[in-house]
Amino acid sequence: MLQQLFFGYYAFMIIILSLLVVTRGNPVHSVMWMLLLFFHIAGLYLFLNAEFIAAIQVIVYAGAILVLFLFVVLLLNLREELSLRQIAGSWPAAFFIVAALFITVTAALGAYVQGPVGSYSIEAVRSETHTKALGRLLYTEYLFPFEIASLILLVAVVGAVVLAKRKLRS
Amino acid sequence: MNSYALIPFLPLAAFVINILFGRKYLKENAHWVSILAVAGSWVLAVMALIDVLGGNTINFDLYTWMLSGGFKVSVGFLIDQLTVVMLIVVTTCSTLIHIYSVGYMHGDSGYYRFFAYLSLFTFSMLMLVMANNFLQLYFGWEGVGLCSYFLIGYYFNKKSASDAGKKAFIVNRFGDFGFGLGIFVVFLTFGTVYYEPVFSQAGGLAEATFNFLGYDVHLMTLIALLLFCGSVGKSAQIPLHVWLPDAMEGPTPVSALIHAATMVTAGVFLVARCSPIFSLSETALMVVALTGAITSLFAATIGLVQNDLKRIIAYSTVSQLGYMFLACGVGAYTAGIFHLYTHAFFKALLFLCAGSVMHAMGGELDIQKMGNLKKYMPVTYMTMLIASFSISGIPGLAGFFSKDEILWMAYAGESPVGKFVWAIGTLVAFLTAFYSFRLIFLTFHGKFRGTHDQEHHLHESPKSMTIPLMLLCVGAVAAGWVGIPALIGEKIGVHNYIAEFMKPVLGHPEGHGTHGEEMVVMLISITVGLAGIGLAYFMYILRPELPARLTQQLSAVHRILFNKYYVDELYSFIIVRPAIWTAKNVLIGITDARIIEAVVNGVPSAIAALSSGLRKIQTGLMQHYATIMATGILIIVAIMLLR
Amino acid sequence: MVPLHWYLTLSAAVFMIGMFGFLTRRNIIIMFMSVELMLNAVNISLVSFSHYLQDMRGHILVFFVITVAAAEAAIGLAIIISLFRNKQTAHVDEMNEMKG
Amino acid sequence: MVQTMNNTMGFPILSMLIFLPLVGAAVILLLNRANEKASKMVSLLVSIATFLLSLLLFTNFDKSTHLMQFVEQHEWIPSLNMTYYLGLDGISVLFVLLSTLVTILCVLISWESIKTKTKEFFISLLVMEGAMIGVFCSLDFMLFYIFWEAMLIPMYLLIGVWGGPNRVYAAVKFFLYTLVGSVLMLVGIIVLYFYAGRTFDILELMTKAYPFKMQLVLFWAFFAAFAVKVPMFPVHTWLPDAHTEAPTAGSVILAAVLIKMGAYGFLRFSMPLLPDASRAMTPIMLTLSVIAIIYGGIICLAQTDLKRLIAYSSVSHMGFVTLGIFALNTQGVEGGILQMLNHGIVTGALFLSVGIIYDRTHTRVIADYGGVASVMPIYASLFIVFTLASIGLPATNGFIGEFLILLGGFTANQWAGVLAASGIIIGAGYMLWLYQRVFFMETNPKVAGLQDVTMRELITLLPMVILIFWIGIYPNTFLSFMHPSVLHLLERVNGGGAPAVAANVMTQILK
Repeated sequence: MLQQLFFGYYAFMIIILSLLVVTRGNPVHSVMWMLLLFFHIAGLYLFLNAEFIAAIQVIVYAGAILVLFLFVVLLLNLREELSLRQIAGSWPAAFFIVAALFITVTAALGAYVQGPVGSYSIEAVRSETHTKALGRLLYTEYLFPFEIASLILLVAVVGAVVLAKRKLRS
Repeated sequence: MNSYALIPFLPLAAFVINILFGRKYLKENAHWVSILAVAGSWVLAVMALIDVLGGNTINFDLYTWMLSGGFKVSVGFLIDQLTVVMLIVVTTCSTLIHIYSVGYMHGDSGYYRFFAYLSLFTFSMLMLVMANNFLQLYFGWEGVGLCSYFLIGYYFNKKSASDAGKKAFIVNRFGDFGFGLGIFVVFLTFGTVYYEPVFSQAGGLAEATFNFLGYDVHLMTLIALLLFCGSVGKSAQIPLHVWLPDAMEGPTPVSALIHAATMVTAGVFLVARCSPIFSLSETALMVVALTGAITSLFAATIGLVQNDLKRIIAYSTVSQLGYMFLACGVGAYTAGIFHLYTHAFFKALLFLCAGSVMHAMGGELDIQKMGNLKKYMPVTYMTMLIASFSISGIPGLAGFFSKDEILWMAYAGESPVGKFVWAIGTLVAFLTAFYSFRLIFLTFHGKFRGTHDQEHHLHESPKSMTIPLMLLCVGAVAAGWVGIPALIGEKIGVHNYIAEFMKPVLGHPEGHGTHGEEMVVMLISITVGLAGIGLAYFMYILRPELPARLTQQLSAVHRILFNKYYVDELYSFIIVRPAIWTAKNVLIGITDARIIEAVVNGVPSAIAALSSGLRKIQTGLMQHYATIMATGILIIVAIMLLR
Repeated sequence: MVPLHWYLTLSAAVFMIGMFGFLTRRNIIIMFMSVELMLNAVNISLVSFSHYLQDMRGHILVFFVITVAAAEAAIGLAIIISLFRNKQTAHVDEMNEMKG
Repeated sequence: MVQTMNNTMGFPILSMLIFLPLVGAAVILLLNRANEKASKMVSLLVSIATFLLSLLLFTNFDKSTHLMQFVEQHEWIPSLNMTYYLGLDGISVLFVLLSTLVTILCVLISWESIKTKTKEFFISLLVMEGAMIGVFCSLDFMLFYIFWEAMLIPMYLLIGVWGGPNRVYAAVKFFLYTLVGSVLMLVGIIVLYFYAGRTFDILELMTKAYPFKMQLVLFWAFFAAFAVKVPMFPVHTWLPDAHTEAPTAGSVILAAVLIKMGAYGFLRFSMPLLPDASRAMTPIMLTLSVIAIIYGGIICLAQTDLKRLIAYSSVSHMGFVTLGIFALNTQGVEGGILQMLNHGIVTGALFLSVGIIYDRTHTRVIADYGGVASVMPIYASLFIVFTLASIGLPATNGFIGEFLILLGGFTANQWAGVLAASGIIIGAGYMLWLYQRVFFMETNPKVAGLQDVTMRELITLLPMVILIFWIGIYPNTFLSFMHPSVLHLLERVNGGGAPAVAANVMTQILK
């Protein structure tokens, strides 16, 4: 019961916050609401026994990505834009599509059949700690993708610098 | 290898040497190579004559030329009575004309080129007459055509000369078209193109029919007529005679060698060579006879009014070639070949004399501007006079015997059109004598009508030119003595040697007439010859003002004759211009541009139109794309769910 | 016990909200945030699947998603900056270079 | 496995022929751009080496068999049963030789006329050579298709980069035309692949029998590819544009080798794979051939552009080739193959010659010429040889080919033979008229004082002259390569029955 209550709170907040994020006119507000949203999602992760994921959700998303967003928003002078219409005129069509998609997707959930469970039971993870279990998998079985991920980040860093750099007038 | 194979290859070697080294090294000495080569061929030809007179026929293959499936053909030589006569004619004329050219072409910038072509021509002509199969004949046939093209267009900077060369080649191609088809039919029928099996099998197929283009036609008639197409082209018979007068654009020795003595007679040679086939088709023979007769009359009438020295002789050649065909057409192949042989001498002589006159007149050809040349050029005058007597059929000279033989055979032969062509032949004999002497009188008699400058330069030609004239003159007088008809021969104790000689190849039909009739025919032909000369004398010596008056009174006739019956204009109107017009306006303008290109360019245009419609969907707005993508996802998910 | 359905429904809802934002908002920064929202929605379902199936691989995937999201944010925002520099606007309506 | 002859050479000669030019191209790629001389020398040496290597084919070819020779087979993509399978028979061997020879001449003729992007030009040329040889050697259908398409790229570049003013249009037109055709062929190849049990082995495909309706469909699919290349009427309109705009070397390769591939395709694929359809379609093919002969000929009469005229004459001459091939008898097919060779030599030589004078005058308009014979006598005499070979004068190669074709054509269908023979008259007309307008008559001031052919140009043209007379005087050197292969081909096409030689009583009697 308590669990369901917790879930209810988080789910409600997440949805409300999501709606706020996409509907606020001023991007700064959106970013703020999103920050809150990410904390709630991190909470949900904890609830699902994923401490490490929850941590990086806060550190990377909330700490890094959102701050980046904030920087950008502040960097750009969007004052004039705020007076313009923020929502596309065709939003009813988009709403219809999204709603229909939601209905079909949730309808599909009924067909879900639980598959065989794996070896990482809650107890097993707890005894080993989540971070260690994740780390072991990541550095053994998923080493190669991990390396690629690092490469992607490197590329992103270089790319971001190249793109954002002001053109030197020669 | 048989040494007779060298007969054609000596001139070929001379050609190769001259064309490769002539321009840089031989230059003014180019003639030595050619003359030596052709003289060598002449010696070998005489040896071959002796051999054949001894009763041998030589037939050998040099190497296999083409081999494809059942089709095999070699380069090979057949030397029999007919070939050897041709060999003598060709090598003799060629040698003399080579020598003559040394003087005539002296100082010309293309000296080496001229001799190279002459040698190449001699080679081709010899290949033609010596072939032992149809394809090699065709080889020589086209080869001589090529040389004629080169030599007519020798002064290629002149538009008229290059036009004439091209015209000769293309008109001949029309004839060769038929000739080629004839060879195909021969191969399809006999499975071979060698003379020997073809001629020996021909008799067995005398009644056979052949399905040609959907029609069943008499096989031998078909083959004969197709081959005759080639003859018509090469020997300038109606309707393909148009090239020969224009061919006079070439240097005069060329006109003498190619367009009088040798190449143009190849058509007659072809008919004679294929006599076993022609003899099996009465229709074909009739066509040959009528074509020959009509051409000879046609050309003779044109010759009456022309003023160009060489063109008159050219029309006379066409006319005499018609005579030869007339002979072949009535089955008297020997007479045809005999006339070919005598004609080679007197006609070559006429041309060379004309060349000599031109030489003296500085290239002037209009006989209206000449006159009284006999005073300046006695040798030329005498030889030309004799040649004209010979062509007019004055008894004792070469032309008389051959012409008389033809007329008698036409009159007395078995041909259904014999009497008709005899009548035409006799008329032509009259016209020939007339225009020949019109030429003589206008050129050599009367008063000189050219410019003072020209008169000042008049001179007799150099020795290298006059000696061949005199040698040919001997031929023009004496060449006929080998074919003295029995009527006279019996009295003076000689045979008709040539008829006996040729009998194994060409047969020798006997005339169905009495000696009396033969005498009458002969007298008629002598009379008309003399009458023609007399009339010319009357009109151009006694009453020189008469021709102009006649021209005025008969201006319509004169205009038609003078313009050669407008045949050139007709061809231009019905063939040349429509072809080019079609090419320009229909094929390029409509088929290629409007139809094919319309389709080719139309497909891309249609795609372009379609895509310009489709591109309106491409708003460039990211959210539109995303929305469409979302719709797609919705549809896919929905489909997966409903399945 | 909270059934898996609930998580998945939540995930779907957040995803749809993100998609709606992406499709309708005209400010490119907010569109970008909508994309992050969608990624988070997916992460939720991945983590919950992982939990219910007692498998770590979902977490691994989330880890990578976050990595890619970080990279994407960096690049994407850099693009936005240079776009803004050229166009002086963050409105996507103005960005139709790809119009056919 | 269909029986073939082992490669007796002791080394993979065909692979070497294909890859030697490609290696040469790679070497040029590494050279310094500024050093144009070096890339020219390398391409010259490589092309000469390739030619010398190909001469070994000429000497070591076994003329007594129709089997494939110099065979090489290696696994390539086993999952699709594609193999790297090369071999030559009497039909293809001569074309390999022609390709290697022509490439040398193209390198020579481009020595000075190519002034921009020299390095790339010679790379394209060598890549082209490798692909061309590959097409003629392939015995695996997929390999063939790859080479077939690979040829398009360098050719497209040759026209599109180094061509005349309207080059892009011409290049795109050329590319699209041929691509549309070959895509249909690809579909045909795949159909055959599945029908015959997943094999691309051409020799094996030839042993199968296919239902008639399928043959018909495939015949037209292949027709699309091959007829465009030939080019047959009415898909010929790319040719004049491509020829006119291409640089000299491009025109030469196009004329000498590329358009042979269409006819080669008919011989190698359409006829043996689809014998019944080929027989059934003969009337249509003969009709199209005759139309091409006459149409191409007449259209030449109205051309004012040198290269365009020669291009249209190609249409006419290739009409003869297809006529011979679809006569389906020994003379026709052998004549057709020989005529392909002849056309390659003669038209190639004509384009080389036009290139030589174009380098001097930079005009292709016929009216800008006149009297060239008195300015450039050696050039004029070489050109007349090519002209005469083009109009099929005896003693030149053109005669042998055209005669055999007309003989075969006449045997197969009299109307076709007669109408095609009239093409010879037209041919003489336009070629001699061209010659007259360019070389004879008054010397046009625009050509006065031109330099006669240089030693390099003379060397470029001489091999063609020699071949013209060699084939014209002793064609058996070349015909003898074909006899067994052609016989075998015709047995297959004519259903193993009596080969369609002139069926007549007299042939029998005489034997």
